[in-house]
Amino acid sequence: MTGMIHDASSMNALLEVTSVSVSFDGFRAINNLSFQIGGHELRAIIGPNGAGKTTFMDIVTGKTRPDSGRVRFGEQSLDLLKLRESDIARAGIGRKFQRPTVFEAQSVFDNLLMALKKDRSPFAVLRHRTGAEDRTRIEEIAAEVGLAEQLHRRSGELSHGQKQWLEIGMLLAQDPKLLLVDEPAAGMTLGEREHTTDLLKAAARTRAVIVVEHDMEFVRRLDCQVTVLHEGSVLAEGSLDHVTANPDVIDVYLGR
Amino acid sequence: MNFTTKLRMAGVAALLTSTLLSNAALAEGETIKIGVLHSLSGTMAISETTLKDTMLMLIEQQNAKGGILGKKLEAVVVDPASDWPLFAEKARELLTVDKVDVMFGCWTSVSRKSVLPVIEELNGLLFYPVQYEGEESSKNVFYTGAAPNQQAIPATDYFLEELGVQKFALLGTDYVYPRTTNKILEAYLKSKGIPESDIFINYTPFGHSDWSKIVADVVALGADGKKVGVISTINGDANIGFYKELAAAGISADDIPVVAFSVGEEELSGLDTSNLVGHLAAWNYFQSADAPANAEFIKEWKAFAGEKRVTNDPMEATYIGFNMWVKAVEKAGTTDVDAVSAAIIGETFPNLTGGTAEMLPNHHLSKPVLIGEIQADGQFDIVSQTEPVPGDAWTDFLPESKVLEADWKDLNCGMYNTDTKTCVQMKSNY
Amino acid sequence: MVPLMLRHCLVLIATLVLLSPVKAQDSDLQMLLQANRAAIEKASRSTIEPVLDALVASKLPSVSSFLEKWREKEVWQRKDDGRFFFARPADGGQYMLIDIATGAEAGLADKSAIDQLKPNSGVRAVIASTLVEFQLSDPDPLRRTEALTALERDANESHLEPLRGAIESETDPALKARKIRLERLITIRFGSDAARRAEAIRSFAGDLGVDARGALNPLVATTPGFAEDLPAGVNVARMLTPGKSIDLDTAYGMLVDADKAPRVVSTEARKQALIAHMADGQVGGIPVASLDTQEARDRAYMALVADGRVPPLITLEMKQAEVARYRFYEAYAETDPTLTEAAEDTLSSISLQVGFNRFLDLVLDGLSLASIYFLAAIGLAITFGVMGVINMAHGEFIMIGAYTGYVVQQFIPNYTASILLALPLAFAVAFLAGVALERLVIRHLAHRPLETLLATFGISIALQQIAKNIFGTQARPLTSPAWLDGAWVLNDVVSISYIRIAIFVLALVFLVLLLFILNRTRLGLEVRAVTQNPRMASSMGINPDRINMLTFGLGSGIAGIAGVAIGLFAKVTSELGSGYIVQSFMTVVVGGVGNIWGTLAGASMIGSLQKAIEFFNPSNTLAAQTYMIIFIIVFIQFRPKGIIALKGRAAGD
Amino acid sequence: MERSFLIRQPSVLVFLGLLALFTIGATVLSDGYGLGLMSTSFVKILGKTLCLCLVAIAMDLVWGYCGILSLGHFAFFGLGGYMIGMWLMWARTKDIVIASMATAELPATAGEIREAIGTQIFGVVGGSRIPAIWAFADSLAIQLILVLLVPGLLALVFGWLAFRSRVTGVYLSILTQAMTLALSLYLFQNDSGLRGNNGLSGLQNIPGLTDLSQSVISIWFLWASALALALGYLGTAWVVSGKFGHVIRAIRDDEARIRFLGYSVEAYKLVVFVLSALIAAVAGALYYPQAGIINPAEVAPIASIYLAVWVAIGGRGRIYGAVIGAALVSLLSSWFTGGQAPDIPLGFYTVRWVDWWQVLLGLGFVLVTLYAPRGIGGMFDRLFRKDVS
Repeated sequence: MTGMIHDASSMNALLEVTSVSVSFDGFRAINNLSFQIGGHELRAIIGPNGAGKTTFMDIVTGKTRPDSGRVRFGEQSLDLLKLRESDIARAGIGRKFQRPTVFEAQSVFDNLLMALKKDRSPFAVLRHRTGAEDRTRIEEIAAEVGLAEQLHRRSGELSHGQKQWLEIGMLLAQDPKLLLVDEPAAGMTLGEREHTTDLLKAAARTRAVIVVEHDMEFVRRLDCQVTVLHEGSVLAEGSLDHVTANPDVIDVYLGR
Repeated sequence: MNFTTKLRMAGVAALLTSTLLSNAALAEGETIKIGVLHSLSGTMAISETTLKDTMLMLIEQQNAKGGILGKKLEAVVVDPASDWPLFAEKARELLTVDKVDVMFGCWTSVSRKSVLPVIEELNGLLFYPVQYEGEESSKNVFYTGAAPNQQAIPATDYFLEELGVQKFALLGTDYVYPRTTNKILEAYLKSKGIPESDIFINYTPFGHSDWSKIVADVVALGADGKKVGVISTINGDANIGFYKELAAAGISADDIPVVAFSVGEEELSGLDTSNLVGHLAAWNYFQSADAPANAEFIKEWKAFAGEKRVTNDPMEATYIGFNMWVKAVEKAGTTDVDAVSAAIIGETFPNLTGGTAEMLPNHHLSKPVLIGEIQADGQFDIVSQTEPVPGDAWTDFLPESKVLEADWKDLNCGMYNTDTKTCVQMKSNY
Repeated sequence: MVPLMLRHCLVLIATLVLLSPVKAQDSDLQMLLQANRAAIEKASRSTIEPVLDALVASKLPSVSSFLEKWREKEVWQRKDDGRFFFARPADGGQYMLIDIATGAEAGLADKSAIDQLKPNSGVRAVIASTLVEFQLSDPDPLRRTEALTALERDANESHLEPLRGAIESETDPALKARKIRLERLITIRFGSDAARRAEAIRSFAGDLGVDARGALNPLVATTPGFAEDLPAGVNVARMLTPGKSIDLDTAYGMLVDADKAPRVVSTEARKQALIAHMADGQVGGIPVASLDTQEARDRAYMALVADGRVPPLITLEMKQAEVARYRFYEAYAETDPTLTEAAEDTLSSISLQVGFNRFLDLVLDGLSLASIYFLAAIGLAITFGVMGVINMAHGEFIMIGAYTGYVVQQFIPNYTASILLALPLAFAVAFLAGVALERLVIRHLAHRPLETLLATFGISIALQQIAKNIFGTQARPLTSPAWLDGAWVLNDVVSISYIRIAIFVLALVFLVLLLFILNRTRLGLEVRAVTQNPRMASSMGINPDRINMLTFGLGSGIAGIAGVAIGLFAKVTSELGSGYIVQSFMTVVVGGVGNIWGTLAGASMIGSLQKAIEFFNPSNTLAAQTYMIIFIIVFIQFRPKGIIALKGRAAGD
Repeated sequence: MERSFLIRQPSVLVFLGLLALFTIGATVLSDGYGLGLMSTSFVKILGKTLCLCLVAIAMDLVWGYCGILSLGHFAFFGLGGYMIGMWLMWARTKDIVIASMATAELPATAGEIREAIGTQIFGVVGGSRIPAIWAFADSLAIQLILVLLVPGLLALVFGWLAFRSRVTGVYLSILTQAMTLALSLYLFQNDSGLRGNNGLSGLQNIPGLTDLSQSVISIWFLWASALALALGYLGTAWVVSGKFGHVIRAIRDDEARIRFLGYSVEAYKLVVFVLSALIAAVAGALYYPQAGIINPAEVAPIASIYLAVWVAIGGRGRIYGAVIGAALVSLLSSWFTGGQAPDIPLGFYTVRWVDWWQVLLGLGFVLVTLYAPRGIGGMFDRLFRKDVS
């Protein structure tokens, strides 16, 4: 077993992934992976292409079912493998995709409205009236992610970075206990990156955030624990300096 | 027209309205209008287009003779597109917008049933030219095709008496005509001493093409040593696959004869008949009928529609119906529906096959029944011709219908119960 | 049979008596015919036999040739004097008459002056059966075959001896075998020696022929009967217990029919009785106006019964009591128990064989249907499966192929040549149509699969109507060459038509061909590359537009060929294709998209399942189709990706 | 429904106004209540067209808004028609039967009346036994409930199965087509108990209203259809304008994404599918008494494909688009098949519209899909520079 380094929060982990494996057509995308994260933690996951980062997120969010292993979440230790995507999301796991996926035909406001933490059953939604409280909350979030001015624009018209922020905003609106963020900084200008870093750091104050990122500079700026994935398993874990000093990691990144 | 101009601005719907309006205004012209209500598109176009052409030819001929009552005839052709509700819609349009004096049309029973309430409500007049299952007689419809006793029963008699068939396979397309006909035949066969176990019934969908299993089932019927015969009410295209499979299975008409009620010259023109020689069809008319009137009719038809076209039974029914209507109008001196309906009962007209058809008080014709054997050239060799048989609206072989009678002359009722001596209903139940 | 013989003799005497008034120059045959003129003119199966017997009994040499000509509808009758002739067409629409006895020419006649005798097939069968004795030992093997065919259709007791006599002298081994078999069959039915009959019966053990069962089944046919005590001489098949093996009502009905028990008073009869006994607005003390329930009517009727004015109702107990007085049984018509026992044994051995063979036949039917579905769907599997294009006009490509076949046959009358030409031509025409469709429409709708569905639906209605405008609404003939006529007959139960075999072979050829093209050729490689990753493929120098065009053309072309095949066994109309489109889509979806093996699996499953459902519900083919579709809907719920699921772009992710 | 909803959706008010104008206009021109300038047959065509517009709205809701291309919606439409048709036939026949039995010697029993009704209704298909599904045909109230219940249940069961196993896109389309094909094949059988191919006929004669002329009844139905369309339009507009509307559009645009927001896509689809089936059923129940006959061909797959095409031509994702498409295509068909369009003689060939109009229609579909993917409604939007999602 790799990943022997545990911090204090691991005692009452929010997410606990144990010995998970999955393979596609004979290719082992995740190989006996175990991973934990505490309630208020920011964690970066790095690793070369094909290391299983996205698959890992797919498993946590219910998109992919692992062949074996356990995934537990929250205080009640929910078995995520038994839940559907929408149930997992409602249980408090939010996800941001690598390519910004917002509903481009709808306005920023409407995107946030849909994400707002509310009863999600069809009949409740049918009866839903957007009240002043909701508006205030949406405006707050928009302000937080820097889209206050764009609230009534069609989200398809936003710039790439703005879409990323909108998506983060949607995550915040869901008020999840765990945030999974896939390459938030891709395609962003330097200024935008800084803003994104601040957003994620702020978010991690009240919840757990897992960031998957390629860009080492960005990870450094996050200033958090890092987990290195390789060939579907955890190769190393610790501070960025710690893992970058690990010969295995150097080997993987620079070697072959 | 100012009014119309305003309407035009309201859009497409109004545009259509205005067309209808102007048509309505023209309707009181100097012509006698004849509605032709046959599908020109959709599945039934295959059969019905021919009848539309027949009507156009007959109208052209009548106009060449000077029309009727000094007026020219004008055909109003509509296309109900094999869509049954559309038949009702078009019939209403013909009667109220085009104000036609008479309609010739429909092929399938369901289309007739769709039109019935409309013509009864608006007191229209329809000539229906196709063989059908009977069990109907409307004040406003004249049935010039065969009722079951003018086709199915004589054909079954022929099977029983001439061919010695002991076991029957009743194969039909799953719709009303085969269902009702087979029900009548079942009762008839039982009355002739054929046990129920010797009657095999199968229904297939329209346009069915996969016949191998059914043909095998029919062959297997012969296993108890009785002579098997097939009575086919298979409709339209499906026949082609059926006969092809029959031929492939090497079943000759001498082994298992097939008599069909829906296969005529037109249907045979769609396939190679060399393997079907000897199979039978029962109709009131065959193109091969040897009579001067027929020769003349065929000549005119080929000149009108093309050398390759054939004639068939519904065409003769249309021809008789049209000519009877012409005679009745001339006799009544008007095209008024009630006057014509009264005048046409008892009217006669020569059949194309020789002899005379007569319009009976139950709105059906008396016509001879012909049985023909298929020949290699796609024509029929007539092997049996009866004396004229009066068409029976309500069959005598079903207990519920046995007591019923239709008589529009004396009883003035289409569904008269001879037991209770009451008119069950004035209008048809559709 | 004796009375029949007597009748024949009487007819013969009558004929001889009638001979004298006929003109002197007439031959004996003509005279004999004239004597029976009415029966011959209006020949009917039920009346013709005495005439034929008279002809045979006359022993005139020209009888057999006359009968043959008569059967072939080659006998004519002169209208003015009613004399019979053979005739052959001569110049100027006239006919040369030929004397029936001498074969000499007897002068020309206008067609209007003579009538052709058209014996119907019932009469022809009787004539053929009469001809049997003339033909059984005829030197011409064709005539002997004819005689045997006639015997197979319709034999009687009188044929047994001549047939037995003709076996020994038979030289053709095939005909000899047929004669021997026939002899055994006729012995079963008409033989007089019980031992010989039993032997013949046993000899058919395991025989699959319909004729064998046809001879055996009448022996074991039973009729129900009853008696107070079993009478002697009745060959009882089994005893019937009322209420168990026979319905109580049926049993009671038998008693009623034999006047052994009073008739049950039906509801209707009771109603009529009430009407008959109406007086002063009431019946049996109950006002008529309140007789609007069955219960009130029953009370009124019982009141009448109490007065003894109507027959009492028959209660269940009364029925049971009556029935209990008798013993019910099923009896064989054949009185000799050894024969019925032999027949039962033989039939049970046959029925096992028949069951197995019927299953085999069903499998063949299923395979055949599957191959048709496969052919219809395979083109779709390519366009839909590989390219993800929903082509609603696929059915119309099938139609185009069929019409191409029809047009080719208009120019090339030789059916073999025309079919051989029609196949590649149908491919070419449909290929071009497909390429045109791809370039003009589908290319512009890339990645909008649902919209291609709508656009191609538009194409579909337009093409159908155009076909109607060109070819008319009537079905057109597409005739298979003579060598595809008929069926491959394994036995009387298992057979399959050659056309279906040809379609099956065609389907196999296409399966192999497509597998080859997709897996072993450059085109196939490129197709797969474009399917899996179009961007990568184009960067490798593959032109995806060209590949899509070719793929679509290929799929359409195959549909065209399927059209020729379907036209051959069914019909050619403008709606030919639309009948296959939904089925084809279901075949592809059930099998698994993007995979030829999947389509094969889908077609096999649908074909065999449909036949299986038809087997359990033989009288309603429509129901079989309904259940089939419902099954497919449910099946898709459990295997949404079909039998053989693929991953990747083609799988629709 | 609050005021703000209508203010935010001015097009709804415009539509309702136009519909009211149209209905009043037709009434004024009609034979039954007005100047007699419009024939009853045309009033019926208009009434039926309104029903088709309503089913097109149902289609738009499920396809245009929620992205489920159902090619089987006429199954629900037809079932609605069948359910009301059963009562219409039964009640009408019962009146006839009771009238004809009034003169009999004995007063008729309930059983005799039933039997006679059976003979009258099913005699034509060679039967007289009353199938079990006609158990409630005597009661208008129950049949009206069944108008909603039967199609609703079918939609619920089918939808639940299909959405649960995540059949989407083209697969779902083909499956819905199979559903309606199975239904039509089932109804085609005489054994189905709904009179096989003959279907239910004479539905235009409303029991109890036999003294009224069709010109009056047609206006009643026109109003009923207009009312249903108005309610359907209003209801659909309300549903799609709120948060629910945003969610189902999000499902249409990116099903997976909305799932990760915690919405149960299957439940939403099911709600939309059933809702739209119910609207279709109501439309059918109003349509067939005007058409006069319903038979299995009505639910054949092709009808439902046409429905999709109407919506596509009108422009999906906008309710008025569905209305425009349905009205335009069905009125045009009616005109071209009516023999009113003049033939065009070209000398060597005479173009007859009956022959060529289907070709034009087909090519029209192609052109619209190719060059006007947003349909006629889309052109409207461009005209008014409106930005509609």
